[in-house]
Amino acid sequence: MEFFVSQFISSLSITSILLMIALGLAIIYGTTGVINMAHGEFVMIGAYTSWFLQTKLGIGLIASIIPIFIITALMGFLIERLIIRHLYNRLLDTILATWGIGVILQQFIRLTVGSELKYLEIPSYMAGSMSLFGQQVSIYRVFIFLFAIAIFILAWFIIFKTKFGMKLRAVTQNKDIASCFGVNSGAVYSATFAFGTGIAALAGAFIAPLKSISPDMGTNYIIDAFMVVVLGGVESLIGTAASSFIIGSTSSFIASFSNDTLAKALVLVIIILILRIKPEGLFTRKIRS
Amino acid sequence: MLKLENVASYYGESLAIDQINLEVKEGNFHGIIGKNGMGKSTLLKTIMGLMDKTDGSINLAGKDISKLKTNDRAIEGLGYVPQGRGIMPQFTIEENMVVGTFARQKNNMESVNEDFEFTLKLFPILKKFWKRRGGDLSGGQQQQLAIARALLTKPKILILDEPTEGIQPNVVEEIENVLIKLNKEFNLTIIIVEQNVQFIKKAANNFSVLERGRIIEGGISSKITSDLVQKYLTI
Amino acid sequence: MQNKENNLIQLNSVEVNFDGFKAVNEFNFGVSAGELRCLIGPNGAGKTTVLDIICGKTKSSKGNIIFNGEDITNKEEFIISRKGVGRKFQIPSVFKELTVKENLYVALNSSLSFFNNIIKFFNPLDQKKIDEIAEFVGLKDDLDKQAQFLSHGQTQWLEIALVVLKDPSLILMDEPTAGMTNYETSQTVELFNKLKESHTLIVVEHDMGFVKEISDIVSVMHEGKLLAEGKTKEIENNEKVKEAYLGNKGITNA
Amino acid sequence: MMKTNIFKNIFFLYGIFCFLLFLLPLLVDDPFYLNKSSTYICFGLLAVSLSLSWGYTGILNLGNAVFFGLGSYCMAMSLKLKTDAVHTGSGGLPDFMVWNNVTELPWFWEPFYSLSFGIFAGIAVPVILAVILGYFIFGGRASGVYVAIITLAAMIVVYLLIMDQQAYTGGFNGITDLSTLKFGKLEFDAYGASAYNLIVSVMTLVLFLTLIITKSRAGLIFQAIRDDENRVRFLGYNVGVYKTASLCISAGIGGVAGMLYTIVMEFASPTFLSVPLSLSVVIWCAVGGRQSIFGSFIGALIITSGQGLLSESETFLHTWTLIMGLIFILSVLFLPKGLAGIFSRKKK
Repeated sequence: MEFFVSQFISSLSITSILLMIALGLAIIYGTTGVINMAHGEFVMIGAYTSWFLQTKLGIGLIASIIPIFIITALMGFLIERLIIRHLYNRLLDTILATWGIGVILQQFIRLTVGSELKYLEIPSYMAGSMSLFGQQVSIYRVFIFLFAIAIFILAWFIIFKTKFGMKLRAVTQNKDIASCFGVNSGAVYSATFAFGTGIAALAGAFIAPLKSISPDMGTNYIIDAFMVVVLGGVESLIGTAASSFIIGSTSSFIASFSNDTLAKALVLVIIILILRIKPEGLFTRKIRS
Repeated sequence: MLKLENVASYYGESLAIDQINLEVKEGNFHGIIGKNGMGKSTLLKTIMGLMDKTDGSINLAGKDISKLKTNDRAIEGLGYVPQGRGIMPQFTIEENMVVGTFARQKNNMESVNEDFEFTLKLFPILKKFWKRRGGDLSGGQQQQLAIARALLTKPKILILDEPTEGIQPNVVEEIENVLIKLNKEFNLTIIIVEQNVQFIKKAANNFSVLERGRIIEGGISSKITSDLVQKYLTI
Repeated sequence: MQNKENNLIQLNSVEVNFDGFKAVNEFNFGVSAGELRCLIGPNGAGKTTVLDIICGKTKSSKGNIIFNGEDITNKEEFIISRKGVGRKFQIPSVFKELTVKENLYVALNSSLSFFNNIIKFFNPLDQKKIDEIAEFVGLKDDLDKQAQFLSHGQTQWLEIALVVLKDPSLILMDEPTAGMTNYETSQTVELFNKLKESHTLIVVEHDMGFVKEISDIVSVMHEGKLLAEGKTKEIENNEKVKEAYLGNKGITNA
Repeated sequence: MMKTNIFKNIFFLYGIFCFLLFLLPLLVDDPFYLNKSSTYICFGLLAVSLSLSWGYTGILNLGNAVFFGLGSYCMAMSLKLKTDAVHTGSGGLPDFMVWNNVTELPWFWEPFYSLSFGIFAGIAVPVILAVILGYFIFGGRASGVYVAIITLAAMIVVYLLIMDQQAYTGGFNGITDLSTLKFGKLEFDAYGASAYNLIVSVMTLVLFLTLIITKSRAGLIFQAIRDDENRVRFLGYNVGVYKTASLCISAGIGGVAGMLYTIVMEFASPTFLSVPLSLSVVIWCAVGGRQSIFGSFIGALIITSGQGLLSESETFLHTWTLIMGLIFILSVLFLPKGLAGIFSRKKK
């Protein structure tokens, strides 16, 4: 019994991190079809912004949530306006263009902040651990889990319960028809891209204390995020949450009897196999071609 | 109400329609007829601003809209019913109709509920399947939903692209009567592309015939005679 | 309807189901060798879907397709193509960045396997065949031009040339005259009448004038089913066809 | 490919280019610079391998560096087993195995005692991986996006396995302290002209072979598949086989480039099949012009030599990479044919 509880908790913790990282990507990919290879770099930007605000301006992690989101969202908005906008009819090229953006963001950080590792301590009031179902669990990881759920619900609420969300879903289904009914598809695309990058930055800010911060930390997040989105299918946020859980628990299960690296490798292999049979992901209905 | 002066438009580089001069006065019912592939839909897409490139001027209720983007043109007062109906498959009937309200102008927002009731009276079937997804509706139901949605933008002119195409005859009858009622009783200006020449002859005030991207014939609807049909439509 | 046995291509109660929507429904359709059959009907009647299931682009959910006495239902496209079925698409599909000559050479090349194509190069003897087919479709002086710079009509003919070069016994054409000028359409009529001598053709078309010029028998589709079939003349005055498709509901006597 | 005069002068152009590269050792005798130039040529070959699969056949293989890395590891394993006793600890075991208390040489290391097997494996292993990848991607007819994602994921799986199996692969710090390559009496000192000439001659051979492939009928069919895969399918070609074949040839070239790279760098490490390298290769091809083998080769030379020259100062290096990122984006947006596109022979 002991094993299952700790197993379940660790898989929830990995799931919440995966969900936070993948959510921004799923929203952008689901609505605009753009494959944002710079998504990892936006996670990195979030981490560095949080580090900057904390060490240079002494703003705490929680207090810096809004500024991190706004700064990165603005950056995402600019990049969409300048570059991505020209590529909506050449989606395969968005992979290349966004990867190029990733390179630029990395080098920009290396030139300004430098390449040596940075560390973000967990805020003191969350540093300890608490008992949960008889297991000692770090408070911070519980906080991340709750925060991930909060972001997910926020994103879900915006998309499914607001007028903007409805416009966004209308544009996703049929861009031309949506514009025939007064929806400025261009603005919706820009807002979606900014929203997605903002969430990626928040993920970065909250994951940073668990690991070190370096200019190229984004690279290993991009593949995880992609696997979650691709496996989950793009039609629904629920699909993204479900596939985060599947990948989260599988990798934590494999890791329990081997190690993280092998776990990651095996999970990737499983996903490649699944995609061979069901390319459109697990949670999408077969739609008329 | 709607005036086009030597309008031409292009798919990429290739010219699709050329030298189009057309006027639809307020309260008029104007039919566009012609064989398939002659540019009828292209003309409506040009008015909506969905073409790659367009020349000439398009004027709606005295305002030049040719420079505006599609979404701003819709807000100026264009109610569009596209070919193939363009229903949002994952949205329910209710959500599809709410999409129609996005283009309403600020000043007539209060009459939204009133318009909802009005359109649901016109098309009672929509009320019956209120929560059903657009993708699961039959052709006829989708068509009625598409018209209801366009009406909800409180348009200055209703633009319909082959609304009776591929729909069973009884529903066609209903749609035609609704359009005539909207035009005659509510003075709604309508421009419609239609294969069914009989309906145009009965309902429209005037018409234009499109051939290879140009208006080659037109006038009041009584001018539609069998030899005109023979010459341009069947061959 | 002729007896089914000696038809080159025979579809028996075929159905294509897209997630509930039946694009083609209980469809029986047969064309005998050497015939040019036109398939007409309103938009969304399922005409293109019929071509798609014959050439293997779309999978049919029910019924079977017999070609030359062999069951080709749901086989892979390249297998069906090798059995002698050529397909021309509604939106012309040619190799944009290759020259017209290179386009033709990809189609002319008879050996299909990779291993003997890796060691083979351009064979000057084939130049004659390329000039011949280029002449046949009026692209004689465009051989060195990249396909993307051809006019719309020329691109349609290039694609027709690609299909014909494979010398298939059955050619499926999807609205070949769409977007063509009057002159180009009349050229295409001439081209089709030449093709009729040695190939069986199924042509999906809207332009009734063009249908009259080239067709022996016409089949009319409506909402995935076969509505009527017969000589062009008969079809013109068939009441059901008029109502569903020609839409002038006896306007002639108004 | 059709016109005989162009045919001749493309070969002629390649011939001059290779000849010029041979002259370099005469002009430059600084061993460090010679070694560096060899590495740039290896990268050039790596770009050629991606140009063939992506530029010519339309397969956006984001994990192209995996073939390069596998080639380099095979060579490194052979050269490791050639090192004299001092390095290999008791009974000829590689040092990192001894530290990871491995008792006897694993079975898959055995054949690498023979250098010729090492070279054969350096090509065969990448090609076998390409066949497996081909079955997965082209069998299921995955779209362009999935091909890109799956090839990237496949490379990362191999990368992670190498990192994880430290006892057999040397893990994070790879396989180091290799003996110099010896063929009978010939010895190829990594910093001498001998290794450089070996690299350039192999490069010349591979470059001409690839050029011939692109001029063959199969080469033409590759380009047809890039332009309109469906049309090729309806002309009776088994597109899956052709795409897998293109990937296999590209894998072979990548493997050769990896082997040469290990000879020159004198070690093999997981960074040879990592995401940053794979990304750089995509940038070299995009900037150089992926649809031309020559363009991709030159793109790789310019960018890597630029990085090499500026590597002394941190800021120059990062600015250079930043500029390369910018040029990459501009070429994706406005210049899909890259530099080579500007003066390509095909006119309106």
